[in-house]
Amino acid sequence: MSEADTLVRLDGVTVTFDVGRDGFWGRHPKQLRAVDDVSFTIGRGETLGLVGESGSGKSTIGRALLRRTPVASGTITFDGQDITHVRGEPLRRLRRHMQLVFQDPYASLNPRMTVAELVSEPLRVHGMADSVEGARPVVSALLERCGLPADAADRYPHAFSGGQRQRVGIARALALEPAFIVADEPVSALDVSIRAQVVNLLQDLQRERNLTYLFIAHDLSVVRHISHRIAILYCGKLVELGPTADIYDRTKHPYTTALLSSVPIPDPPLQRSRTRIVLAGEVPNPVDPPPGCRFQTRCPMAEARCREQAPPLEEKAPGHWAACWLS
Amino acid sequence: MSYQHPDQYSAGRAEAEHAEETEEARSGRPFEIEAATHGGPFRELVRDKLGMTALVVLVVLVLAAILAPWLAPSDPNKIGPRIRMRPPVWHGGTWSHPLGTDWQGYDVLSRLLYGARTSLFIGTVVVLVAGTAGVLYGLYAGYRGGRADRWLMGWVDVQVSFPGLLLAMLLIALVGGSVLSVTAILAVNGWMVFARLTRGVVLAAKERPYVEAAEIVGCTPRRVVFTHILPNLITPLATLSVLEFARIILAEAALSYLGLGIQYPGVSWGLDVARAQDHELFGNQWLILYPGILLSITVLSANLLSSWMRVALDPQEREKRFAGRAIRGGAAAEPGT
Amino acid sequence: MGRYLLKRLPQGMVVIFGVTVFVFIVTRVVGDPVKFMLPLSATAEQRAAQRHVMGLDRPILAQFWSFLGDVIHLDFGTSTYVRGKAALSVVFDYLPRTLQLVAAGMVLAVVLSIPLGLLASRKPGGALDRALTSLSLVGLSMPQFFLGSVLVIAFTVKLQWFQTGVGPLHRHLVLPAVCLALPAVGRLAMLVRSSMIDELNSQYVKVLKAKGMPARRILAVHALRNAGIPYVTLLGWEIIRALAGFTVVVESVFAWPGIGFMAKQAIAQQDFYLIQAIVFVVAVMVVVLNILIDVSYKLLDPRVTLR
Amino acid sequence: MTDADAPLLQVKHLFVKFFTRRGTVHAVRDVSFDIARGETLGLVGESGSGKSVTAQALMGLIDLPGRITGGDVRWHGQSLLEGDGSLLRRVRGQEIAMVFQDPMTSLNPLFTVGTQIGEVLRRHRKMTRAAARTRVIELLDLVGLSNPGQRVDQYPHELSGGMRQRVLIAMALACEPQLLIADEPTTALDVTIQAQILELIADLQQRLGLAVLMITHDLGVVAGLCDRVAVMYSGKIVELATADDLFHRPAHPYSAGLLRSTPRLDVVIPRLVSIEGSPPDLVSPPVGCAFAERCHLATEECRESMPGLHFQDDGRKVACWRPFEAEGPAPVTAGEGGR
Amino acid sequence: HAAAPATTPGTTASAAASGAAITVALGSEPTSLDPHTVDDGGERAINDNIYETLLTRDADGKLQPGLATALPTQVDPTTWRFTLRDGVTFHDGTTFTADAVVATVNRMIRLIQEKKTDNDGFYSTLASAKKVDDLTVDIVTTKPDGVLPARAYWLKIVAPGSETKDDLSDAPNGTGPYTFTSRETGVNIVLTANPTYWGGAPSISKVTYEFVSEAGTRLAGLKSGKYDLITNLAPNNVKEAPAYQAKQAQEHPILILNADGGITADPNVRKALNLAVDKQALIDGVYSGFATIDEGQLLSPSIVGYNDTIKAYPYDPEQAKQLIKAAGAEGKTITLVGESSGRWLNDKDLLETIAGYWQEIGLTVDLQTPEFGKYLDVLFDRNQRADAIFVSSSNDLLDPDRQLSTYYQAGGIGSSNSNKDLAALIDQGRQELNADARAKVYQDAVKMAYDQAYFVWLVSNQDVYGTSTRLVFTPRVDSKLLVKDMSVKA
Ligand SMILES: Nc1ncnc2c1ncn2[C@@H]1O[C@H](COP(=O)(O)OP(=O)(O)OP(=O)(O)O)[C@@H](O)[C@H]1O
Ligand SMILES: Nc1ncnc2c1ncn2[C@@H]1O[C@H](COP(=O)(O)OP(=O)(O)OP(=O)(O)O)[C@@H](O)[C@H]1O
Ligand SMILES: [Mg+2]
Ligand SMILES: [Mg+2]
Repeated sequence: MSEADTLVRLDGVTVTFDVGRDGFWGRHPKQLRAVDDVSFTIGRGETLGLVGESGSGKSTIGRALLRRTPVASGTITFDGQDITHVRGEPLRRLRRHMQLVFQDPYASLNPRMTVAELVSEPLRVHGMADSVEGARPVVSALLERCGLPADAADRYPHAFSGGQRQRVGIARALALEPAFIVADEPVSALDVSIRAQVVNLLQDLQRERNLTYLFIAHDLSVVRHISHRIAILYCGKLVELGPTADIYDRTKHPYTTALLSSVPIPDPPLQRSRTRIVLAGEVPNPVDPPPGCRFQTRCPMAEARCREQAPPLEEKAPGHWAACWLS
Repeated sequence: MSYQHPDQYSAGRAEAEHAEETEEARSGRPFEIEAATHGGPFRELVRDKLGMTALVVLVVLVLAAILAPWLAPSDPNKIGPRIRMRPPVWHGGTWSHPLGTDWQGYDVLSRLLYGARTSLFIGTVVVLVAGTAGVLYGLYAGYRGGRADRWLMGWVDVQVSFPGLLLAMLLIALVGGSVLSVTAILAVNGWMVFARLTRGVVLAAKERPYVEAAEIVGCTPRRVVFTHILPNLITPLATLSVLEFARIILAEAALSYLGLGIQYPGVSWGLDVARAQDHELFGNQWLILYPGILLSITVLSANLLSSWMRVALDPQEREKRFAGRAIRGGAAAEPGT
Repeated sequence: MGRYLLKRLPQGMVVIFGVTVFVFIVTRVVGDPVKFMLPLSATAEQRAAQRHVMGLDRPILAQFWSFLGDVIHLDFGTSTYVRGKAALSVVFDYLPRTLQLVAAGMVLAVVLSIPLGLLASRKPGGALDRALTSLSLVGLSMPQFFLGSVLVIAFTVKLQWFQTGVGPLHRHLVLPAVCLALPAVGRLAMLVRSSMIDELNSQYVKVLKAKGMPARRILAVHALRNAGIPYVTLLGWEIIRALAGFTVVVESVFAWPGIGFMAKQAIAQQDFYLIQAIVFVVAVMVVVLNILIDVSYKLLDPRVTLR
Repeated sequence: MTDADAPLLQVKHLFVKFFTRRGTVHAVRDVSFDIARGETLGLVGESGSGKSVTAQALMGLIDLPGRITGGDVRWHGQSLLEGDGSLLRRVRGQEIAMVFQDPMTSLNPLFTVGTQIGEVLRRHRKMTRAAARTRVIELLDLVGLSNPGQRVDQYPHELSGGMRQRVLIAMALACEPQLLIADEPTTALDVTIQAQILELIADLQQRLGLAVLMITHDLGVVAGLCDRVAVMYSGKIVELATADDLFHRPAHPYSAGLLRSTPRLDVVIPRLVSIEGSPPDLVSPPVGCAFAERCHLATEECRESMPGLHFQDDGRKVACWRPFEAEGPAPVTAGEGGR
Repeated sequence: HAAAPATTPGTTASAAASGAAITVALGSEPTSLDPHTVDDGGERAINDNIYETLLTRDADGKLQPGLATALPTQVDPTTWRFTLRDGVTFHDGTTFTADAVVATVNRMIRLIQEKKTDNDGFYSTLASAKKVDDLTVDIVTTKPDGVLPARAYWLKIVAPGSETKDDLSDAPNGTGPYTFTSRETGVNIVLTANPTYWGGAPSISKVTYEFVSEAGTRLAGLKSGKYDLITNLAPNNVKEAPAYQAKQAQEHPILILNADGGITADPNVRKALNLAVDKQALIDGVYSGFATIDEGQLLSPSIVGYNDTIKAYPYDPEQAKQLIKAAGAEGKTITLVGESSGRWLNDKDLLETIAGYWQEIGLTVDLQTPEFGKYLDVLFDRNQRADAIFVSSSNDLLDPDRQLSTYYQAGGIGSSNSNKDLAALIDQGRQELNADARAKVYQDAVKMAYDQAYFVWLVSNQDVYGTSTRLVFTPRVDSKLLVKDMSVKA
């Protein structure tokens, strides 16, 4: 991918959180490396799927990208501009170009505002409309595009179903015509029958507006469906990154393999006959990660080297990166 | 659901305010059609007889306090050397002193009315002053977060640990007891709860996805605080204010009772209980009972009102109440299979 | 734990120091004990001389430094009201009776509030619940001094079952303890009720039922213990409230000579050495109680780490 | 006096209602099914369709504002709902056990997991404290917790979600029940942990001859585990079939839609098919078929009268006026495609 | 009509029970039991039974021998000679001799010099004491002091050796009829009869004093039989007590008017303020009859200098109104300052009533009742005299000097006039040793103040005691509670 086509770039991004202290007198601050030295790029019009177990740092990466969480080290570049330390007014202006779609369609809409107020708010705070009324035409167009009924504008969010609310959330994110959208598990809270509606909408919008997505999910089936490339995260570390097809068909990391085999397939004969790799144990605590490769405690193939030294993320095949000594 | 009807627009808004809690409580299950026709908080109040009574009592008291100069048969401090201990009307007294007079010839009704004035005035002003101060403090601490928050709330912890009543007594003894000094001292003593509550709500609200959404959309911090966070405060603040109002009234009365609060020519129920207790513990105890009972009723009403508010403004509580009623009311007796 | 203490102890010190300095400032700047010490007919010169003897004519800062020096040695000066006695020892003369009163009141509050709360929570919204809830509300809405007056009128003046002042505890301690306890009973019982209702509606109780646990065990072992955590906090607060102020009212109404009673006298007499000592002792108790509440939290709830 | 011929569990015309301010929620409407010994029945359906309520009704766990307003639940032929409830009390935790959706709040935070598992044994098996402890350690080992000797004395908050779910399963299995009701036991968990738990349940089922009622909205979970599947939609069972039949050839348009809208890991389709609209409000469920509004096959008849749950030729039961007319799952085109 | 029954039925002579124990409820706890350092009612009530003085007074206030066998004789204008009683011993066994008197006087002088006593006002003229022989002692004053016999009635004699001690509170040791037994701070003090008392062992063998600040609590205790004697029974509650005793006391509530400034600078206004108050109504209303009119002077009839030609200003609101109008003071505001802690019997009621009366004659009254401390600030403020300050003056020594020099004499703490003639008269009275001449001087002074209406004289309330039906007790004019004079009916 050429530099010009790159919209978002992360270079060695590490995010840490202070989580309490250790010792009787608490002299040792405990740090949680939620994201550890993660690098990747996203091209214009591309969807990068970000997959990992709960607590692996997916949302944290999204938040770091949106400059919601301070980065301990590394740089974030957006549209050729280093935004790692942008704050205040410039950050506010930057918001026009990058938006977020939330996981929870119930909690992410202020219940005290009508849909029109909600969707027009970005326009108003950026001076692109002077009032709710002034923004009406734009709002109506957005709502229609997102498949909401015409009378939706004057209703409150709680009068909508989950899928409809998620559409409101998407309309709101689109109001500023951003180039980049972080979609943090946008369909996890939705029912299967509704999930497809939203996924389709996101895909259609991407095509129409040449949007770039960071699509965060833990449902590999959906990710496969929507992503051009996929990044797999394990305990704050990027373990594999590559084109969707490669990830599924030419897996380079044992964790990805296990993950794929854990996803049940709704086809009884097939599912019964599949060989599943059931991992033992639990995801390690990121406050106190194991030495060496973080996956070694559960990896069925772990060797001595894995326990001593963390494998670097290497390009194992063109465009296909993995962090494993064994591939 | 529709909000077309203009009258129901505001009701819908009130409903909307609480919708989020409901849903959170139900682990994100849609709670779609909360019809405005099922009534908002006020519908609930009408159902809640105690809450309604409390509200009526408070309204009557407030009116009586405001209108005291016109309602009172005489100046509460007008001495009546020749009309001491007149009985109330129903014991052969006259209408010029409906509740009779005390040993000083003071008109009992007038003193009660003016006492209400003092109590309600101090209660209201202290809640307003302490509430405003506390809310601003809490907003600042909560929204700034970090070190500022730790220091500011550290101070709140410290001041909360002060023996407030004792220090209030001391201060009043030193500066003298008047409506002004009592109000000021109680306000200085009473803002911390508001600060704590506000900060708590702000911290919680800051974590709400919709607040984050507002920030991501590019709202200024000001707008985030005032448009998105502050409305969350309305319900808990309203409830707390009424509770604090009750507590302040009690505190004023206690101080005045101890002789370290309102003093002549001020009129206060607490002071009158003390006066009457000094004077009539063995004789006409009704002089002790009148102001005491009125004080209790006022505080009780405020407490009832706040507990009603808690229920009425909290959809979950409302739901619980409804369920109890419905089951008792035999709603369950519907045909089954 | 250590870090917790590291945080709480200095904070407690700040409280104690802050209160002490506050009292110093308001009393020395505004007050003058000499006025009270000498008879009304004493002349201005006599008063000035007395002030000089007591060092009250020195610059306020000088007074403050020597005051601090004394406070560090727990020397709050000599009471001017209780002549010739160290202020702190006067407080310790009166403190046991306050502790007696608070202990009796709180034991009563606990003994009454738990069964009342449990009874009310059995059928939320039922007749018994409504009756008990209303009763609790009335209890906590009645001003303590008025409640006290009513108790005195009923049981001392009319029935003459109990007496005010000090004397044999069964005749003298009952009323003030009841008076101190009742509002607390109201608040505590309401808390027991609401937390029991919450606990009984919680998911783990559903699981317990599904496990086939008998209702009695669910109530008495599981729910009650969970409800105990907020209860202990509120009880701690009640004790603090009592110590930090409400005993003044109750002790005054019932002429029970504890530190609250003494505080009222000391304030009326502007005996600021004594006030200083009382406020100091109260502040220490409040700080200690606050720490105890936190520690009991830790004991009751394994999830809590004190930090 | 158990009826030897009767199925293990029979649910007959169960109705459950919730009395809320906005109206009566008809959460479960005329639900009937059986579970045979050792059988696994899957109960699927979208959120709010009444799966959990059904499960809880079986155990007599419906609390205010809910009420079972009709129907019966029979255990070995005997009614669990009628009578003085002594049968229910005996059966709960001993013969029927339940694992809940949310492992995070299902344990009392103040007691060690050992105590909480042990109390089941002490109650139903009258074990001594020491005996119970030994057995608890065995159970924890059985559900695959590492270091069970140490885990017994830990508090719930010291365990991760997956571990807690195992603890809950251990608790359910403590008295070797005949039926395990698992209400979305893996929804809150990660896929790799979900795989562990499902493996565990399958394994235990084989070893202990358990019957399982597996509630989930994940069709994949059902596919791997269940003999038969009941599909619920707005409080009703709309289709009850063997797993193979259902997945191969869904009879009800909702079942079909559900299958078609579920993206599959092994199949790439250019565009997902979705069911437009959302389920009806259960306060005022439609007179006709609840799915009619979202069903592209719906006719006047569908909207006006409710189809009953009827046997089809192949032995399954479907509640639809036009069964088998909907398109089945998208054709499987293995390998890559789309993106 | 104000005179209350002196005794209640049933208290007349029936046989006294010997060895009885009684309990007395006092309004305030002694802050110290040192007989010299403090000056408070609680201390006196107890120490009057433990210690004795050279002279005493009878129940009506006449000076009587005490530890001295007779009234003192004057050796020279500044030296008074006392002959002492023989065979008296202190509780610790020490014999009472002239040494004790010398020790007492020296201790007091030292305490005054070292500012360790509140009683300096009483004894500022003491110069020394000289032992003449074991039973004769001379007390020397710094200047001629007509008040010395009265002072000798006040000064409690302590044992030799006490003069070097700063605090005698912990081990009271007197010659009196009762010995100190125990004390529980905040609760009680117990005294037991001294079997070897020179005046004969008292009939009540044990007295327990309890301290109850609330009048209602005292009364409740009396009613329940817990107490035999309570002080300061509220006049309106006398009917509640099983029995009660009232006695005209030495308490004189007055209003000090500022003669040097403000609207009260006009003598006619001051007169009007006097005329406006219905004293009889005060007696009936505020004191339920237990008070007498103060006849325009601070002195009780039993005191030297009482001028029986002066009669209280009558209640004449009409004349008062005219005077106010004439003075152009109509509608003007007059500040009246009292205090709020209820230090003096029914003081707040009294003030509120007076404010009412003054309002009726066309003034606006700004009645202020601050905390006692604030009140004292007003009282002590020499530069800014308030228009009217309420004070209640108690005459402990039963001698006019202290009252008049404090309240009448210009420059006195409680005076608001600058009348030099009046001041001169009072100075003259203090040094006059001839009793008749002294009385005359004071009578003139009192008259002068009356004519100028420097005060509003009100009413003088009575001490009202509640007693059990079994206690035989006669209150004294000096308010002392001498248990040896009480008895319990069998
Ligand atoms: N504000 C914070 N303070 C402390 N720790 C945090 C904070 N935010 C996240 N973490 C921790 O960082 C780690 C990564 O969290 P993150 O939310 O990015 O995970 P995730 O992959 O999005 O998980 P999920 O699938 O549950 O959303 C977790 O261990 C989490 O506990
Ligand atoms: N306590 C309650 N009060 C009111 N309504 C309730 C209550 N519990 C459940 N319901 C209603 O009953 C219906 C069925 O709920 P149930 O919990 O069985 O759904 P579910 O199929 O288990 O969904 P999920 O997949 O979200 O767990 C829903 O419409 C829900 O709103
Ligand atoms: Mg996340
Ligand atoms: Mg469920």
